[in-house]
Amino acid sequence: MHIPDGFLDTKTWVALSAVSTGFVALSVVRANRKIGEKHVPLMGIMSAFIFAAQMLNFPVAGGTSGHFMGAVLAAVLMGPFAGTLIMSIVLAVQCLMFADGGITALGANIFNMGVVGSLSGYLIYFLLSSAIKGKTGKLIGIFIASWASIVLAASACAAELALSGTIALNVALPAMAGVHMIIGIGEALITTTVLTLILAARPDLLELTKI
Amino acid sequence: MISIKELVFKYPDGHLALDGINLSVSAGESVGIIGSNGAGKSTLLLHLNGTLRPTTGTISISSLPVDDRNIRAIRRKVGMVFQDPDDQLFMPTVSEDIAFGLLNLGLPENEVKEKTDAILNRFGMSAYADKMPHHMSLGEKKKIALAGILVLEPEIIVFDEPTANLDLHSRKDFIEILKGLKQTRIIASHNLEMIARVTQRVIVINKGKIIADGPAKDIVSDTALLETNGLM
Amino acid sequence: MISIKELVFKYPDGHLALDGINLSVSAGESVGIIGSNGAGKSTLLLHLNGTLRPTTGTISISSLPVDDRNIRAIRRKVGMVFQDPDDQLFMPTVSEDIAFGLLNLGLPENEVKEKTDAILNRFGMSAYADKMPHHMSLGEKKKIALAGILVLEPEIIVFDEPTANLDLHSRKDFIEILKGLKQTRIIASHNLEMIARVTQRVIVINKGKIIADGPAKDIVSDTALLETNGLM
Amino acid sequence: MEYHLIDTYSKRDSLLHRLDPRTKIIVFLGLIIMIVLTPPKQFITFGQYGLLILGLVILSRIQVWFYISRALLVMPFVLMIVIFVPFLKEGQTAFRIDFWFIHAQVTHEGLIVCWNALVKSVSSVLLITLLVATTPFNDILHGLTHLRIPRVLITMVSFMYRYLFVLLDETERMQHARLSRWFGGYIRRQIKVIGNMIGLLFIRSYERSERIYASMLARGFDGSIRRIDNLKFRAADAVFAAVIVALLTIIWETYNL
Repeated sequence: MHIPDGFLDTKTWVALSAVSTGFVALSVVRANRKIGEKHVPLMGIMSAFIFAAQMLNFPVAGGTSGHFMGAVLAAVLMGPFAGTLIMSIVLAVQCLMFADGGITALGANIFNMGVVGSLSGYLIYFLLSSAIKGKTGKLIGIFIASWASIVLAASACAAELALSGTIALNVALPAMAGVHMIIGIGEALITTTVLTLILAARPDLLELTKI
Repeated sequence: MISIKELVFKYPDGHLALDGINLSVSAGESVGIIGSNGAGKSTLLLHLNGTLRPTTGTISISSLPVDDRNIRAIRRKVGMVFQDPDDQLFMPTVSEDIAFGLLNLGLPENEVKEKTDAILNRFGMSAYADKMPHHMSLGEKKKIALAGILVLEPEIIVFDEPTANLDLHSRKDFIEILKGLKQTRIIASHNLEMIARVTQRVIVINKGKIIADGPAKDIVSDTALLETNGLM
Repeated sequence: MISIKELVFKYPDGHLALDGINLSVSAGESVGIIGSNGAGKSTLLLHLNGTLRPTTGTISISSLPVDDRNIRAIRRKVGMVFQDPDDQLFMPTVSEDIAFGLLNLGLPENEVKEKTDAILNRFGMSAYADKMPHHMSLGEKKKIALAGILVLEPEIIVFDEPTANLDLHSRKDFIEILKGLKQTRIIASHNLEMIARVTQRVIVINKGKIIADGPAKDIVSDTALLETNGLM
Repeated sequence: MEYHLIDTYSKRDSLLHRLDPRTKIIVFLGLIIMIVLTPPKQFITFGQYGLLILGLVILSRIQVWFYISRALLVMPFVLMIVIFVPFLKEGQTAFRIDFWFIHAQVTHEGLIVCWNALVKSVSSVLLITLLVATTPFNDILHGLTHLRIPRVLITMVSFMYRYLFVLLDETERMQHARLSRWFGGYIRRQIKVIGNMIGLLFIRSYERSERIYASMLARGFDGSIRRIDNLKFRAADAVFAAVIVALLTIIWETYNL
């Protein structure tokens, strides 16, 4: 889902760079206001954690494999804006070190995974876990939120490629959304298992200061 | 049992970790591998169950060459106990962790449960079945990690630094367990005292090469050899 | 120098880690703290620079009580070398890591650079200045972690398992460094041999209590004492 | 894990290595943007960019195979486009494929989209690679600090970069341990196991961050991290930037013709 340079036209990447810069700036302001001394190393370690967790591939049907994205997990553990920051940094470092995603497309990639993925996922989780009480609500919430975050991020990616005239929407959207509806199940199962483990081992870690 | 011929391993960055290892181990032997940090001990161990594959050279376990075709059979024969049990115990509870390998073998659930209970009982740890490994002491975690391997009934068990970081009490305890095992054992460590107590044969490696191979008591008392290889 | 009176510490989960510790250490002493895993060694160390605070009891360093008002002065006086150097070397390069504490003291940049260069030179590690800790061996990381503390010129240095996981060569090297230090040293470990070589006085703790306190050679040779406290 | 390939090159010495990271960040970013903004049919211009990149590669004195292997990293995405677009894009037929059961037409418009994506993504990867292969990551961070990237972000990246390798090693060891008791099959359980591993990795990472925080406090950490850097604009930086700007102006002039 990491768009390289050259796949988006000028109006699209410029606009998305502006939008993402806005969200990142907003997150930075919120972080500066709420971040405690203790969060200084924590936020960096969490970015490394998401990056490392993304290295664990799981098999998807047909010999292909997917990997964990982690936007919803980061948002639920650290707060939605922290999720945006963490995903932005992971994407920026992946772009620089692994040539995963382009520089001019960085804004679009941050928008898809860091903004759409993290914020929409958090919103869904928040609504569902408030509506259904207790552990069940949290687990159902994170399952649906993680699945949706993948599908929404992939759809946003398809829409951007279509707006740029690279692939027609009627091809890109069904293809991207369809594949990611399956990959999303993997994301949802993984994220739910992670939350179950944390609830059992260190439930206090769900009560960290949220940004 | 284990037969390694001219094993050379180069990491992708060009670092030559193993430089022509030849080694055979017979069934039931207990072999210590000693060498300083970075000598190539862990790299060698990871070849024994096919986690790493030779750059050149061959390895076979009970006459089966270690390759993609045999990998499942190899992993059944060779159990690995890693240095840090936190790397090995990733299931939420002790009993789930021990069941992990058994379920992967496709055993039916009642049999899995029986075997899990039996091994916990043998280690005197039945009370730990539903505990989370995360909250246990290092010595307890080490035992559970070993139990998760033993329950699979491997023919060979490979240990990487089995007593590192253990306090003396847990170390004694674990050494007794190591001595009581009947399987072929390969034990890598830089703790000479432990190696002397649990193995009959010792191999010294340095810079990816086997420098010496002989009876444990001869090697451990050969101060000149140990000193030149950074072991004293 | 260090004076601890009736120190009791309970973790938030209710676990009683320290149960009435009384201890005084004079300037220039080198004191070993031995005890099995979970005896309370690390908990005690974390009280010495105010990272943890007593549930009841008092601690003072050079007559300064350890409290929020004095915390900066306390941390200047007490340097801590943690067990895992990866937890301590958090800056991207060696020289930036050593500079971290100096810059926090408010020293001007040229002085920071001078001191950083001098300490690296003293450890024979000038070539490492721009290296990433990730590319270094455990022994090298341990030395850099110590350099980052020594450069702050503390009066007391606290070590948690300074030689854990080191191979014999690096261990020897580090023991020589430990012996050469002039500062008051508190060294927690369950490695009796190392403790016997680098300290004059040894304290045995078990279940949060001081069981024995005496000259190193007496304690280390008292097999009955060591055995009842899980150290042999 | 052997993820530090890039660092092996950043400590070498060449004209490009010696430049101030700020110069390189601005010049390379500018170049990438120029290339991305160039209309796809300016074939000569792309050829000129190619020569410029080649020149920079020669200046950097890094092996060519390294570049080629890096450029291949974008291939999966490029391939996805190459497979679909030429056939699906409507427009003038360029040629037809009639092979066995495949009967498809490839359009000029489709080929242009492919070319555009391919040439730009590959050029961009080459330039990004050149930047990170000639600049230690830490210097890039110092450069970005001076270029007004918020400190929170720089600190996060700095910690991330330091501990990424530590966590990747942890992940790899867990992966080895998992595979040594893995005998195949059972996708659903495998996903659950990965979930548990990630959960454990999170708890371990959190606990590590607590230990790091304690060690920071022990050395007088008060909430802000102070750093010194040795960044200096030199004459070489000015000359380098001027030459690149001049070359770009020439390229720009020729394409306006």
